[in-house]
Amino acid sequence: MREITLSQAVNEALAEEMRRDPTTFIIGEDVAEAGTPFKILSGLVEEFGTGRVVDTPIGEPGFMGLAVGAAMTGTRPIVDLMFGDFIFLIMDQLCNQAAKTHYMSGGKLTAPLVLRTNLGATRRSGAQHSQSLHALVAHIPGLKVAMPSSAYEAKGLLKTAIRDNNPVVIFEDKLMYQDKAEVPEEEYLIPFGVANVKRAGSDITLVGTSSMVQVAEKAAEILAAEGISAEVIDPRTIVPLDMDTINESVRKTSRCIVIDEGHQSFGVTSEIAARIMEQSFYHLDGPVIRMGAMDVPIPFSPALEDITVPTPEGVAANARKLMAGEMFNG
Amino acid sequence: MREITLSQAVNEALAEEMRRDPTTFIIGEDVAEAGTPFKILSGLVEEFGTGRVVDTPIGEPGFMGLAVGAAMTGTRPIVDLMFGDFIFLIMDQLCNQAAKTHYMSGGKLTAPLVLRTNLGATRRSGAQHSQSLHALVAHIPGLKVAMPSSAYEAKGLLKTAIRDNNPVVIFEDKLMYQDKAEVPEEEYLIPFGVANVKRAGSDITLVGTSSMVQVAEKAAEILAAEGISAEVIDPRTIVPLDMDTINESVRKTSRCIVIDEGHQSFGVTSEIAARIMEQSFYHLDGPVIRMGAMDVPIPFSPALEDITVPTPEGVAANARKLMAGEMFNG
Amino acid sequence: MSDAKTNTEEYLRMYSQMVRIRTFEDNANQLYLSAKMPGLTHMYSGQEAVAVGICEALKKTDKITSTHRGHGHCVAKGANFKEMFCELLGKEEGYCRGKGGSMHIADQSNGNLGANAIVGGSMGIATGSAFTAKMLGKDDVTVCFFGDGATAQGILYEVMNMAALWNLPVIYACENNGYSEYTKTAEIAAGSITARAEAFGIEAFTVDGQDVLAVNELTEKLVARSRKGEGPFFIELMTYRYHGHHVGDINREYYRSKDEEKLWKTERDPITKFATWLTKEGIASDADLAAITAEISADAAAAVEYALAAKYPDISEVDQHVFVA
Amino acid sequence: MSDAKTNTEEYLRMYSQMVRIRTFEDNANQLYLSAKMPGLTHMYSGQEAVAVGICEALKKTDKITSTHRGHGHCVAKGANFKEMFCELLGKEEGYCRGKGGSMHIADQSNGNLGANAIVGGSMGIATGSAFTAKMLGKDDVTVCFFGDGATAQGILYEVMNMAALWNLPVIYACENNGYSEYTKTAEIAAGSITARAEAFGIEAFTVDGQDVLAVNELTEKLVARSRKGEGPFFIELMTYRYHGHHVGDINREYYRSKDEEKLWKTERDPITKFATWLTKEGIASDADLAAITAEISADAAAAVEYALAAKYPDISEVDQHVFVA
Ligand SMILES: Cc1ncc(C[n+]2csc(CCOP(=O)(O)OP(=O)(O)O)c2C)c(N)n1
Ligand SMILES: Cc1ncc(C[n+]2csc(CCOP(=O)(O)OP(=O)(O)O)c2C)c(N)n1
Ligand SMILES: [Mg+2]
Ligand SMILES: [Mg+2]
Repeated sequence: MREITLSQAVNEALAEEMRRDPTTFIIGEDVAEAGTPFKILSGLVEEFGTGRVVDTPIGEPGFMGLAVGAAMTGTRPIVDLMFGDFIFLIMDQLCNQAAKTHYMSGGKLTAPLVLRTNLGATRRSGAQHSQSLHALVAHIPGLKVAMPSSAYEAKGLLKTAIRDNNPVVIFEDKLMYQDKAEVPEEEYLIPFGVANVKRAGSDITLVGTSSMVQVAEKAAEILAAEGISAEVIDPRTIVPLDMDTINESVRKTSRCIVIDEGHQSFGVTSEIAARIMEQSFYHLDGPVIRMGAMDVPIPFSPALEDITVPTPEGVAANARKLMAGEMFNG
Repeated sequence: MREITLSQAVNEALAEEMRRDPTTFIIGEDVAEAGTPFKILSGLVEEFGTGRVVDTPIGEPGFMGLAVGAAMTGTRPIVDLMFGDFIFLIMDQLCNQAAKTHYMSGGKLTAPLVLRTNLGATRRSGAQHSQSLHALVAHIPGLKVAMPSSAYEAKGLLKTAIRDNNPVVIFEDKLMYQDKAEVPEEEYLIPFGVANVKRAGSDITLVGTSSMVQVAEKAAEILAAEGISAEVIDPRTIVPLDMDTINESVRKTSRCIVIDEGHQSFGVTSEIAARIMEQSFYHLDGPVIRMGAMDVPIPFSPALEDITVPTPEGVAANARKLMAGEMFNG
Repeated sequence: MSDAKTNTEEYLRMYSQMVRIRTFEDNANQLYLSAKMPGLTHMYSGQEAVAVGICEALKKTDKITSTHRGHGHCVAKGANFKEMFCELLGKEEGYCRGKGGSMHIADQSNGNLGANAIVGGSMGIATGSAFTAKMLGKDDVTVCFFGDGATAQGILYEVMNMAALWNLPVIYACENNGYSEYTKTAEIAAGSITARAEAFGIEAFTVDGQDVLAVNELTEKLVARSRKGEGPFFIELMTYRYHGHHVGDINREYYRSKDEEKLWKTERDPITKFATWLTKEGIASDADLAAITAEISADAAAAVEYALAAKYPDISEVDQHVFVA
Repeated sequence: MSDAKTNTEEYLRMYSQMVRIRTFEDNANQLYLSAKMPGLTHMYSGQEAVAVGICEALKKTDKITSTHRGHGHCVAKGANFKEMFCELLGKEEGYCRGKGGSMHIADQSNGNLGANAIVGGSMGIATGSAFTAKMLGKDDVTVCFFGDGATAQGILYEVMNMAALWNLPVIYACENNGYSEYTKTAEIAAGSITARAEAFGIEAFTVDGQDVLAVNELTEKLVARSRKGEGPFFIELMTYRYHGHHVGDINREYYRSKDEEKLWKTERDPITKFATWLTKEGIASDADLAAITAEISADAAAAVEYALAAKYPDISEVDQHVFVA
């Protein structure tokens, strides 16, 4: 099958959906001629014009609010937020407005919009351009949250997001924009709330999100060489979260590590770990281990930045301990 | 001992600290003559003047940002954010600026400020005035988060917050402003990161935050009448979080329910449950049960609103199940 | 007074809409005072000429966004008493099935995109609604209502900038009632409010918000120009709220005098002023007007009674509408 | 050119500060091109007269807040090359122990409260710094640097409103370099930037940002007035950035022409212009100026060499400074 980059996959998803639905439009900073600083959107303004690929001034709260109102009145905005870190600027419009509109109106109003943004450290971008803030959004009822782990997921999840009638936030890993994966020529969608078992295994379950799926897969390779069989699960969306697939795996392996690039405390790993415990406690041989980014602002210095995020070696090390019963804390 | 309301306790803490330290000031909407809509600050402008009790226009991002800059240059702002729900508006200044200033400057700059705000539903205030958003803030490294459970804690924690050299966010329960508790006349401070065992017990641990401590205590009463001995723990601060006290209790009782008024998913209960599991897994008789607010925007209708938050009866019911081994999910 | 609407029916409709708002609020206040209403609410009384003068210049598919003080906008844009009172009381038959309440009342069927409990929270929404109209080639205009206090929110300037750059059909309607909660406008607004809009290249107007015809005439013009792509526009409407900031704000003397309140109520009441004009012009007699008021009172009383007896949503609704199915 | 600083030493200091900025940036760009610098960075080259004209009007305890394009402000406010290059390379001896990097460089010792990677992120901080000065009765003035693009952020209007209401000693310095990333200012800014400040009752000025003396003269006046409690003020400085938006922005022709770039570099270069004036006025000879440049080049080369060899922070630092001990 042909291979394309995650960036191309996003571009294709947008182009296809914009062709299909004339009410869709893209809005954000330098999305048109510049095609974003990551050049993800190149070519779209040429096809769809500046009326549907809309460059905004640098007023994130403003254009996010505008998108909410547009969505409520019959268009389907796809908001481009240049860095995930800027989500702090638009939380009110996203969480007080978009997320609650349908509920507060008793089901009469809807806000079908997509917020495309990114996450990921180790790009030497400093503390305000390196955060992975998806846990914040996932905490707010009314928002769906997708986390593609490859070009394939990026395309399929984005297409689903655009067709969804709810506000959806999709976090792309900015380090993966140039990573290639097999992506079919034919149209496909990836449903929300359906996890993907990336690799089957029997000894331990590794649940990873976004680029941490790759980290989990690499850890699984390391472990395989040592005779430990790891199952790797990619939830693909964290809201809704496919606990059935995760529970099934954990009940088989009895051990689990959850890996995510957001800060560990009060983050995604905690939620998944807590749910596994509630739902599969009696099947566990040891505690579910959480591996998130360190609870520190992301440092600029390469010497420090690289140690803030989970690595395959770190995952493998924890897996070995779990296998050996060394997590015993009695 | 004398009893005063939580509102009075906050007022006293502010007055005492503002007398002690001339660099402190209060800033927020209608904090001066009006003393806030909750009338918590009444009398302060009379004592400290409008130069130190500063009424602002309705520009939360602006005055939060102003507070960060003031804190960085030698004053100690105490920001009054009228409703916790407005925290969405100031996330950038709080999380991208205040939280990271010390770290990003390699320890050279500090932002010693306090953000006082509130949480709590069941006041018939609708979805944008009823949220409990402390989990969001707790996820961000660099912020301390205090959650007083009574007038006593409100005073002691606020005084500590004001003296702390870091940004501290303190969430008062707006339903508790008129609740009285014993508060000594003499000065006292409550250290951060030290949980309070509100009630000793041996069968089950109930960890509650803010007003959920009362819910836990009421549940403990109900359970006591049935011969079940519940220990109630109030962490008092969730960042830093005193896991020692919690682990000690859980290792004794082998059972635990965590209760918090934030939305359950990706919230505080998940974090505490996940940490207990990691740290005390082999001592547990059953899963740690999480009880947060429902994952719905808070509805206005009293008929619906009341069922969105944990109740003593609900806690007692879960405790009974846990005691009876009915959480078995094997 | 100037001429805006020109036939009797339209004049009387404006009069009656203002009376309906006043009557709605008087009943809502009573519900609060008699502890029959959950929570608090913000009365629109005194500002009726603003909502009515503006909304009478709009068609049904035109949109408005509203505020915490939103009952007036809701009535003016065409809402019914019954669904409104049901909403205020949290009942299933409310416009939002009781889930929104006073601060989130919306009436999708008449183009009211909803009240908002975040001051400034609907400025983006209104601008986006205008964006939709432009993108889909509809001639709908959106009016964004907000208070003087809300002009302190930065998002206003962000969206005015975009609306001006893209010529969006949106009218920013600033109801300057002199107060932002318990603080005088002068203490929270530096410089000039209209000059702020003008600085973004937006034509701005100031109008007497107690004069329904003046408001209507100006709005008719600006709506017509907006439909032709000449928007956005900004209007500052000078007005006054009769009650406290919310129904519980009873002791107000520390921030505004009783004399001031009295002056506005007796000398500048929009309903009385318009009634005087209507009778003077021979458009209606005192008796005609009294009949209108009586009918509206009866309607309101019936709606209140209905709403009080109506049922709450079933508790199974609590987790419905979080997501669109 | 007009007169601001009036003695030779001060003129030469301004010249040399501009050259130091240019030299710093040329070296930083080289570090990027030779793949020795982690991440990206935004060059200040072309805008030197702004930072220098303003900062030369400030004393050490006066504060500035800076931007993603912040090296110029940092140098102008008194920073050393060594600590700056160390910071850009993520080394322990950097101003922020390598934890900040180019977009967060700060120099507390000279009153630079830091660059900011959030466009508009420091507007509140600058205003708060001015608030401190007023509250503590210090005569410090704060200058808030930001770009034309940043004028689209609502927080600017929120804090200008507060600064105007409370007469805070802050100067908002908008460096209008014609572009907001890859977009022309006209496409993202409706109306007039200075009129926006004026609408909040703030005196606003426009000045040629390539003329260091004009910038300095205006700033000296406004700083003096600010110290007397007559602030806040707003200055729009017309300038140009020579490089791309960041060092990696090489192909720029789709958003601006080579001719335009050439025109600014050859006809309006702030250093060349000032050099011409200095020699014409007999304040310095070509040789004097060449000597200054040579010395600065040598300094920079030494600092780069030092920084390249310097050590990274120990990994144990990773969780230090999250909280103040
Ligand atoms: C973001 C936000 N900040 C503060 C409040 C609290 N609040 C509600 S109404 C109000 C005053 C609004 O004043 P104005 O815009 O003039 O409207 P008015 O009440 O006079 O109609 C305030 C501060 C809020 N609801 N939302
Ligand atoms: C809140 C925010 N939005 C967007 C960006 C991305 N960004 C960085 S610089 C920039 C352009 C800024 O333009 P201007 O203020 O004119 O400064 P200049 O780069 O021209 O110096 C943008 C959009 C950002 N860093 N922060
Ligand atoms: Mg008002
Ligand atoms: Mg610029």
